[in-house]
Amino acid sequence: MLRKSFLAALAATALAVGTLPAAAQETVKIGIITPLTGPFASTGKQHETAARLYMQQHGTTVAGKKIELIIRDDAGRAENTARIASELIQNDKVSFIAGFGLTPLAMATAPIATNAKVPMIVMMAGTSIITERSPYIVRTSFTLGQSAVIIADWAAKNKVKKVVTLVTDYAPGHDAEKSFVDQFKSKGGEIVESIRVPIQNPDYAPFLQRVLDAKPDALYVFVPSGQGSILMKQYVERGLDKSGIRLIGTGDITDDDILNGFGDAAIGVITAHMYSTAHPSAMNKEYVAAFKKLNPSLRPNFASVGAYDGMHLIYEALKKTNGKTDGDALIAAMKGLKWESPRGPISIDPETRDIVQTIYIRKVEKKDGELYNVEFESFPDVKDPVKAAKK
Amino acid sequence: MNALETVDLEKRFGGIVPTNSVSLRVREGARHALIGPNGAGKTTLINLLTGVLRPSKGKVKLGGGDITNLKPHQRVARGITRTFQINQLFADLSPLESIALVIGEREKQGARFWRAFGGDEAIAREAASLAQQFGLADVIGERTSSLPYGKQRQLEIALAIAGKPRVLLLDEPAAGVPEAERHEILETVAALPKDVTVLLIEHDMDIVFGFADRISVLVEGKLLVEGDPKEIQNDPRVRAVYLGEGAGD
Amino acid sequence: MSTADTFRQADAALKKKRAWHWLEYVFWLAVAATVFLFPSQHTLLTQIAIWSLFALSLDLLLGYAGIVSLGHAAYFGFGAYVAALFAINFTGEPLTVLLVAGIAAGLLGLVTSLLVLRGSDLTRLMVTLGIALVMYELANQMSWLTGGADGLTGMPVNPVFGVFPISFRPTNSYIYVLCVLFVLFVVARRIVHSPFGYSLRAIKGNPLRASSIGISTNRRLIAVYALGAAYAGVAGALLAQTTPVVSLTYIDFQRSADVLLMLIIGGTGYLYGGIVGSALFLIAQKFIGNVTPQYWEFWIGFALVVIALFARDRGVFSIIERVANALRKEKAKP
Amino acid sequence: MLTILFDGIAYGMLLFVISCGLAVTLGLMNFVNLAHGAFAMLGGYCAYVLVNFYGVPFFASLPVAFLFAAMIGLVAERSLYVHFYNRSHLEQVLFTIGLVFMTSALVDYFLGSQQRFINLPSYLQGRFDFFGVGIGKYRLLIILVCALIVIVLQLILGHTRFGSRLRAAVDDQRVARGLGINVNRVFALTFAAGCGLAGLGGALGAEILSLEPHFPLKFMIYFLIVVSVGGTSSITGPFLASILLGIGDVAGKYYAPRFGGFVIYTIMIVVLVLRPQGLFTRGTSK
Repeated sequence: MLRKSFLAALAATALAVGTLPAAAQETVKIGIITPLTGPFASTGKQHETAARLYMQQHGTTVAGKKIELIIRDDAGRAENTARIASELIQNDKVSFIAGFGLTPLAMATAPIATNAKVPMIVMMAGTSIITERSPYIVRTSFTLGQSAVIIADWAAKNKVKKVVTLVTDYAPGHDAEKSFVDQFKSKGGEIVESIRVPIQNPDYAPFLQRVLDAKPDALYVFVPSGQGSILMKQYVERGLDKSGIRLIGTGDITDDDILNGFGDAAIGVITAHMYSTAHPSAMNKEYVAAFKKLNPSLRPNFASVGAYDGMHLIYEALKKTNGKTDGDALIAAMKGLKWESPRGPISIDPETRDIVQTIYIRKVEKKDGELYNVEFESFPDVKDPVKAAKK
Repeated sequence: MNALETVDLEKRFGGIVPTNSVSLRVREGARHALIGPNGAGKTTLINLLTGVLRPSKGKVKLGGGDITNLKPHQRVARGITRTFQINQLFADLSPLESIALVIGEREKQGARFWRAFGGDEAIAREAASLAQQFGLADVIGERTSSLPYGKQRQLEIALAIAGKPRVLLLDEPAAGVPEAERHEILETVAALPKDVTVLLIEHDMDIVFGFADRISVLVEGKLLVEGDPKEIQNDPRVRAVYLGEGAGD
Repeated sequence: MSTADTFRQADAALKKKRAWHWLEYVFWLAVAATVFLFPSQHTLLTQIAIWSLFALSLDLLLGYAGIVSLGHAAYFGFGAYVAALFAINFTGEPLTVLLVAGIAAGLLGLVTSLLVLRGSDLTRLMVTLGIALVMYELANQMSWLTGGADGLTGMPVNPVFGVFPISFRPTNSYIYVLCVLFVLFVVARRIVHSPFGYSLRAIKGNPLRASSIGISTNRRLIAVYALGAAYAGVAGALLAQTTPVVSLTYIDFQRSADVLLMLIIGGTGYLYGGIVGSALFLIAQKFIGNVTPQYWEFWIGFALVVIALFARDRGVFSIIERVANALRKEKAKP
Repeated sequence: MLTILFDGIAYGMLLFVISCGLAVTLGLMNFVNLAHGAFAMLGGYCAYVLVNFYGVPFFASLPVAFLFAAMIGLVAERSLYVHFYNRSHLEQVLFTIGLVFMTSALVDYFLGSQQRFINLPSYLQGRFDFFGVGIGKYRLLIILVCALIVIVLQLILGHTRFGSRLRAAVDDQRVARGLGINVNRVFALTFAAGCGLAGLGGALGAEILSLEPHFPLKFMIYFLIVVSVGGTSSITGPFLASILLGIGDVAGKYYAPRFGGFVIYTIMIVVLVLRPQGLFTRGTSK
């Protein structure tokens, strides 16, 4: 058995040496590493569809260079993400690595990007500190702080005095909690209690019971996008919807991808986020239609625009450096870029390489049989508050 | 002085009492046999002597020392060991390895993790001669599980002897051995070193009277009588309770 | 045959058992050759080498002492966290870090062995599972120390002996991990062929007889359990050094299950099972994974059922087992 | 406070219905069936498909879920499990983990990886106040249905010929065979019934325990804890253990959210270490 693989390897090496890429036109490779299996598989599917959609619409050559997309599954496990990233850089010679469905996955890959000087586009993970982990990181998704601060302002302005916060006990959750609490208190609001729920948690009922007993005006919630449905189910089952406690939170809990599974009880939930499938712009309508054509079973959510705009960022950067794939030049080209995204006008903050975008307050409403987050208030050019506060 | 002694030894499992205040005395170098019908409590007694079972009451003494509270492996170190009626061997190891292992443990080299097993020439030499002595020389390297039953019985005894015990409990050494090969086992038993005290647990009368110089009869957990072969053979109580029924076979 | 002949024969048989078989030399030469033959696969090969060491640590327990475990990742993860925290707070010198991680995991093994070694196989499966779950919860709750669900990053890894840099260098990392694997393999091989190693096989073969020839079975099993835990801790430290994050996945049920499956695929009780099993498992996972990422689980499940059904004895990979038996028979013959 | 107790009992009852099959499989056949959760999942998805796609009323889907899971259990037992009865626990673990991986991947392929909910009829949703204690209607249903199942189980075990034969086989297979009891048939029927109960539990639990492809692995630990704490020699052991576990889990999360997980695992280890033999079998080690 060992002898056979020995011979096969020899043949492969000879072949590879024989066909050195002599093609005139150089190829620029983009490696997307995202969870296509495991508990966060829905994020991966959104990334893949959005990236393929962008290339379908904008062609596969930019500034004279042929673009090749390589999509790999890391099953949401950090050691896989790190291994695949170094393999893509080492073997496939990718010029960009992108994706990163969870904070630990981005944190694990940051040192690899720094060492290899390869731009790293974060299309999902929302913890503020990620962009500080490597000068080669640029984020096109969102930060928890952006949504949390806006919903805190809105709550303070709309007669919400006492709030209980309930977040999942991991980095994005801590960010969402801290930004909301600081902002809400600065506007005179009172935080009755801050509950943290373990990430490995099959049942929210006992925690919601605790909220019911605390009797706040509103319950502020952050849970990973996949968990929104079971939380909503048990929110209703606990009778919190009839108890006059309003449910507010970041857009993660009413994720467009699974909103329809919530049932009518979700109507009226107020959240703040940077993208809704029902965003009224013409560009978004066209985007949603094209997305549905490519993958009818999926409804584009905020993860999809993270990937779509990430691809746009890569194309624009290549245009500015007319095809040169030097890491530092690309990052410099990306800083300060402004463009119209399906979610609305967005730009890359030159100092923090993080995304600056409009955050919308939206309410869950039923439109021709389906539930949507209908936007009714917008706050343009919102920067990441956590980093802004540090300055 | 007695090589092995029990003082009012008792074992109670709820209502039943398989060992009922047994005071057994086995002299140095004796060829002592313990006989009794099935269910008389022989096996329980052996387990009490080897420490597998803890007694409800009474003491076990080895060479005068009290070993009642010692664990099985500690008692082996003090010099008491046993063979098993049903073979309890190391299937994957070869006879050579099994014997060398026992000698290694005896010489307190069992826990060494760096030296090579069998590297110590003295041990290898002793193991080889023991194998020779128990007629296992021709199968010395075979896996124990592949040995014929007779050879396995020989190995059973060889392992016990390899520990250089002061007291050896022989549990029906010829059990299951076909008629043709029985004489080999009996020769081995007879050839056991003189300085080893042997307590033979057996119900086959030919073997008992051919071997033992003292006999104790155990009935329903109690020692009925103890004496030399002649006394036992003619004792009416033994004849009635035990020999009487089995006189024919 | 005279006693002298028997002794010569016996001595030769014992020596032959210990000696390195030519097939083993070929095996390790082939392993060394992979450094040059598959330059593009070094990150995957590094992972295979680390899983091999981890599976080897379980083989010491399962293959040689018959101790079943469904939570061996507890020591792997503990070793990784200790390595990371030690490197961050004291020194990134890789070999010291490995040593500290090994000792820490070994101590944890020593302590938990008292819980594990009571009761039958079934109880041991459940207790080891329980221990791994408690360690997982500990790592998750103490996020101030272990980084919790986000993982622990920023572990410094100095060049080996100050000259041979390994961080972010897949080739050097692979050579480093291979050397550690080889050294620990040779040590394990020596221990397995020592009186202590044989007493383990005796205990596994027949615990009743083992105690009745003077072996204190509990002390020996505790010792090998601690040794296995230490080896697993070193494997965990190696993964921490070659991957920029130590996360909860180092200690979750998936890892304990995978290492058990790898070992059983490779076959237990001849030390090479762990290496062969992890290579087959990870290479299959990579290629099947690229073809149908979602349904990799189905094929590994199917492979397990087939192996469990058809590999008659001890569910080992029957082809490998037959090779191993041939290997053993050839040595055992005088 | 009483609500927590109420929720705990409902959760415990649900765990019991699912894991009592595992307790019998372990006790009767000394078989480590880690794939027990897969039968619960299959029952759950069967009810989900029936109610959400074919509009079958919720209550009608429960017996079908039971039969569906029981049928699959029977087929699996006769074709695959039967080869493993006298194999080592390790091989049984290997085989059943393989089954879990296969079923998870199949369900993921056909029914997607998101979490699924069964559309409950409106009168089962929401809660009402009962002397100030918030009672969830659905949880009340669970308690009633599970209580019914427990009673029926006791009756079958206690007062029917099949029950006595089953208990005899559990006590000692060899003696049972000696008495002319067709132990294999008792095995097959009991295994199937165990899987059916798990399927029913899976369908009932879709509301509380998340119904998704990784269900078997995620909840396997809970089922094993119930069996290890409750023992396999009778029905009352697992029943008390699951109630204890249910309340312990819910209360643990309510009062000490940060240490919920610890409570259960430590109970398991402590019980296993103190009574490794006693719990699994009545004193005699099988």
